Amino acid sequence: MQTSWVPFVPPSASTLSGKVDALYFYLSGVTIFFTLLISGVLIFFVIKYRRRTPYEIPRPIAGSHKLETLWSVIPFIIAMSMFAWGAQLFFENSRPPKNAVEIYVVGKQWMWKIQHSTGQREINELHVPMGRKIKLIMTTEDVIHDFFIPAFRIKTDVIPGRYTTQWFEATKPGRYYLFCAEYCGMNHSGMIGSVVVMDPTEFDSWLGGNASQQSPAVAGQQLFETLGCISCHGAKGEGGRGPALAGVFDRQVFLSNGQNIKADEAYIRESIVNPQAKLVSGFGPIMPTFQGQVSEEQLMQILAFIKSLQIQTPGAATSGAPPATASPATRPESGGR
Amino acid sequence: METFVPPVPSRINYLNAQYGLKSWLLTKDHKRIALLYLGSISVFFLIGGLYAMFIRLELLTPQADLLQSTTYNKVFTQHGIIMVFFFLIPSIPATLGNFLIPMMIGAKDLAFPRINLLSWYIYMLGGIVTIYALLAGGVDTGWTFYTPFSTTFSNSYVVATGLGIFINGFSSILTGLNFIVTIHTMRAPGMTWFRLPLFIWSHYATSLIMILGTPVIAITILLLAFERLAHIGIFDPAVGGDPILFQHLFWFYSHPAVYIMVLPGMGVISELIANFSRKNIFGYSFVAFSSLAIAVFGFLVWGHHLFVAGQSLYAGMIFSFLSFAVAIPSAIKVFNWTATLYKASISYDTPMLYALGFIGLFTIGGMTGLFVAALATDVHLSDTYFVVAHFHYIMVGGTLLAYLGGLHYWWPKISGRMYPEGWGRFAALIIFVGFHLTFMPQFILGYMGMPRRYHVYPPEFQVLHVLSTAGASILGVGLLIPLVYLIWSMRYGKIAEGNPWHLPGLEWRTQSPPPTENFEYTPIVTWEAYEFAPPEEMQVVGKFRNEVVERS
Amino acid sequence: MAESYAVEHEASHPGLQHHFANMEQQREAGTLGMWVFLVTEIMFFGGMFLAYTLYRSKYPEAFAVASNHLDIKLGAVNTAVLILSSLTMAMAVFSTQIGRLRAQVVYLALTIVLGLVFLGIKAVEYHEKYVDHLIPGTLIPGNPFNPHLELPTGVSMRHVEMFYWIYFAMTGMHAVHMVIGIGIMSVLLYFAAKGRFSPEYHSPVEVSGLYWHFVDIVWIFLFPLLYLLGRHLGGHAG
Amino acid sequence: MSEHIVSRNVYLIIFLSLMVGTAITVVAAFQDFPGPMNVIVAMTIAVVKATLVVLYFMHVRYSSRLIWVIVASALFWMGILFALTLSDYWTRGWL
Repeated sequence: MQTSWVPFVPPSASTLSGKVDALYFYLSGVTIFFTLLISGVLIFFVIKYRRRTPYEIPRPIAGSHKLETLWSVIPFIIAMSMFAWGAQLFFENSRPPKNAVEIYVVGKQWMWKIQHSTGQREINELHVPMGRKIKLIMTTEDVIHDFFIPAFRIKTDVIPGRYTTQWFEATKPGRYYLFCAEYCGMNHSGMIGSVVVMDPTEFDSWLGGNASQQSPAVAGQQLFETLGCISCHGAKGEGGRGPALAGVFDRQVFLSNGQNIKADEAYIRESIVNPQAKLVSGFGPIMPTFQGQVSEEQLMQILAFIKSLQIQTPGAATSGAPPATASPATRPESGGR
Repeated sequence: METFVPPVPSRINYLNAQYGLKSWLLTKDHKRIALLYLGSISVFFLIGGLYAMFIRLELLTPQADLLQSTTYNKVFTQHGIIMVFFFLIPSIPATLGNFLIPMMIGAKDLAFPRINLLSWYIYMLGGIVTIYALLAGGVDTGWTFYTPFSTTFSNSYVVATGLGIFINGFSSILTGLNFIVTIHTMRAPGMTWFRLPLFIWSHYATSLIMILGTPVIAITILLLAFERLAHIGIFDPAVGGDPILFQHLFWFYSHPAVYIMVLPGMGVISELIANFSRKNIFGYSFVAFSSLAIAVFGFLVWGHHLFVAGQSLYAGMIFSFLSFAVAIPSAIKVFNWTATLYKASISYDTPMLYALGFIGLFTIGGMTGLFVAALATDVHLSDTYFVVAHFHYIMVGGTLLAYLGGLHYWWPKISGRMYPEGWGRFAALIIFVGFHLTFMPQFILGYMGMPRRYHVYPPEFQVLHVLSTAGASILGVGLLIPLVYLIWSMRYGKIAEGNPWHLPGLEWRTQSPPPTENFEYTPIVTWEAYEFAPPEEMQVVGKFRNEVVERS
Repeated sequence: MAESYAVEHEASHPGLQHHFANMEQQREAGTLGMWVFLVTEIMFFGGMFLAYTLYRSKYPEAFAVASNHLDIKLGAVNTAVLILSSLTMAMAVFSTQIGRLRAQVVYLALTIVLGLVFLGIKAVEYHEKYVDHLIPGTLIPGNPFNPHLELPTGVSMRHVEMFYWIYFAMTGMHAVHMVIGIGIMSVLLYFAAKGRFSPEYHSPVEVSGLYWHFVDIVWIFLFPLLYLLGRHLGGHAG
Repeated sequence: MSEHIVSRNVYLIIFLSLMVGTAITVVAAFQDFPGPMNVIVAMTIAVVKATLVVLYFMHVRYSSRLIWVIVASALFWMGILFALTLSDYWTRGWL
């Protein structure tokens, strides 16, 4: 495994890691400064004002509002600088960029199952190209796990029954640790793997080397047919008794309760397992729930298929008006109320 | 200095007023109940310490050689459960608090002596149920009991352990309730709120957390147990439940619980700093109100345990902001303690060494809390050894050191005997060194990415783990020394006078050990907190007896 | 009050405990203690109310269907019974305060009877749920959750089950409090019959009354939340 | 602190108000109000009823300020539990 040239710091291999390190060094500096300051003053006082005669009574000092204000306000300002820095970095990194390559991750006691959008599958290993933005869409079949890559300074819990995401852009080729960081039972400490950062060209040939596998979107299309989704949503997601799905992903949806919501991964997942929760305006509550009837991997395949439908309707994203095939329920983001 | 003759203490005190097992098991005297607690939490501390020893030994090597994974998971879980629920939470309040709150405010007892005894029995019952669960097969969910692992996937004694914690919660609630009512209604004449020792203020704040937080963990554990028993889901996503709701409810109590542990410690430190430097606390009201501020703010920050747990981005930001805000009252305390030492008369007695150690360790523990309150660094640090090191600095470096310091300070009052001073200082030093060596390497491990609750780890982490284990051995030895000499001193220690340190607090103005009703007469307080006077003015027969005579 | 400078122990009243200076201080401590205890009770129920709020907002249809299957008549009658018992409790305290000790005994007995009536009606309701297979999970072995409800499309039986789980958790916990309350009342009744309480010493009656009223208040919230919300969507009801 | 004895008539009036409140809330439950109004109506009535019980049956109206503070703080902490937990759930969808 790679190590860092700075002592006590893990290898730094993503666009984020250097920024987190900078904040870490700032926090460490402040901590060391105050610890030394207080210990120093403490030791100085303890020596200087040691008891000299058994019953001496020093003159009482009541306190000082000036000092109290000073040592409330200064720490507060320092604390706020830390908060702002940390929050800004977190906020920036919590929103995956639109053009990121998507990789599906399913955790399970005690392994990581990973599938690339081309269909390539891996277990406990994640191959990624250097210099490309990668978005992980993650869930688990059983308990809560946590996908932690120290070299990238990222970590997010993987939660049953919903999707969590995180993204990164690797900057240095090499092999790095992948840990499960949320205690998940017996073999928790065995649920480790590695992330292999490769040169983009090398990665593409690695990805092409096993191209025989079915891509998630194609598998999702088959499920879409066998589960009978096509009878209401149409074979190409053009809609019918159910709302149109083509082009719906990542756009605002107008709900029957008068609200708008963005059709992200979480919304699409919820609409499959709990369809009545957020009904699209203009459609009745006629869809059955699929909770417990499709596995997490199948859900991800259906999701991949629905997302792929967006690409098949070119013009929808740029025209600003709803595509002809889309139902009145989908509106461009600017049209939301 | 003029000499004075200390009055001959009455030979009847709370220890020898009655004899026999029954006189202890049915006692309603808060001082005896405090001793019952002292004995039982020490047993639990030893059990928890034993588990810690196994953890550190296993982590000496990167492979699993001493313990297999299932055993290791049980060991760290049980270390956490025993230490948190059965040692740290009751440690200072139920022993020192129980013993001293009535004495410090000039009362004969707590407001509800029977409830006080009941709370000890409930504590024991909870402890026995938990011990049963541990002996029957143990529990492997981590002390946090995260669902759905704890409800559906774990094959261990989750329900029995949960029941133990549930029962134990009531003991905590009753203690808090008793303290609040006592501090409100039982203060001696003249003992106004701003004459109260800071120990009382911090226990008042602690009690608030106990009564407001504990019921929530009780109902949460109950729901969890039912979910596990009857396969119905509040928290299980398989039936539409939400595991994050469990985490919210759990941390609504368990984060403030950290303040249940450390606030009484801060109260002890305020006493030690003031009394061993013979100075009133600098900025008394700021220190007093910062305790209340910590109790209130402590309830607003639990979400910082959920930054990477799938909590909404915006909630994360709110919780991060509030977590930084709670740092301020703690900082105020540290600065005021330090300022108290200015132009003081500082002695180097054992309790003071613990107090000085506390300030240093608490500073590091508190400041490293900022790393995990800041969102971006918390993403990297949460669930790593950094967190482990951080909360051990607060709980061991904070609470345990304060507890030991307080125990030494009030030992003459509790036992009527002095502890051996030389050994005391020696042990304090060993503990301080051992503690740093144990937990400092864990900060580094954490930033390097070592996740917690791993017993098998990549080999490059080994050097730091070996250092940590070495430190733990020193710490372990350091903790055994006081155990030995305190027991020894109960029989062979120098007899303590009523006020061996020559201090103004009410608890020192009666004989050592105190009589059953604490004071011969109800004291009338005419002095401020930490108002130092020549020794003869702070005697057992001080001015208050005369005043009583005058008034009756 | 503590500031009253009462130094000598008043030996006047047999109800005074040794560590209190006087009856006033003892009464104050008792009342305060009960209020602090009620705060813990509020937080205890608070956790369940939170779970209810969350899941109701998540699965409104399922909750409406499930809620409409509860017996609103029994629920309303029980609400009335409990409010009436609160009145008799208040009157018991009142009678003690003004020294009408016979009335005090009668009111306490009435309170107990009304409490029992409440529990009886609750038992009838629970039994109906048992017969209809509406008891969630495997709480009752051999009688799994398997109701014959007509569910609107898309409403998962699992979410209906969750409503019933919350229903049983909340009403069950409330019933446990009722049982404890009746126990306390019985002890009070015993001592009241022996003439222990008087206008000078009525604090136990008063403090127990606080507890009783609190249990009443919990029900005042449970009734609309569990039985009523969703009634206006009556069409879905099975 | 001398205690206040609430008169019997007050108790009766409160009792009758509580019964009327119960009746109204049952009737209101069957009306289809727009939006979330049903919840708001039901909860308002429940809060009013609970307030009456607290103020009169539990004598808080005549109690010391300390009791008021205790009641208020219980509600405040319930508010914290609800507000901060729900702040998570309500903002999950935003990004």
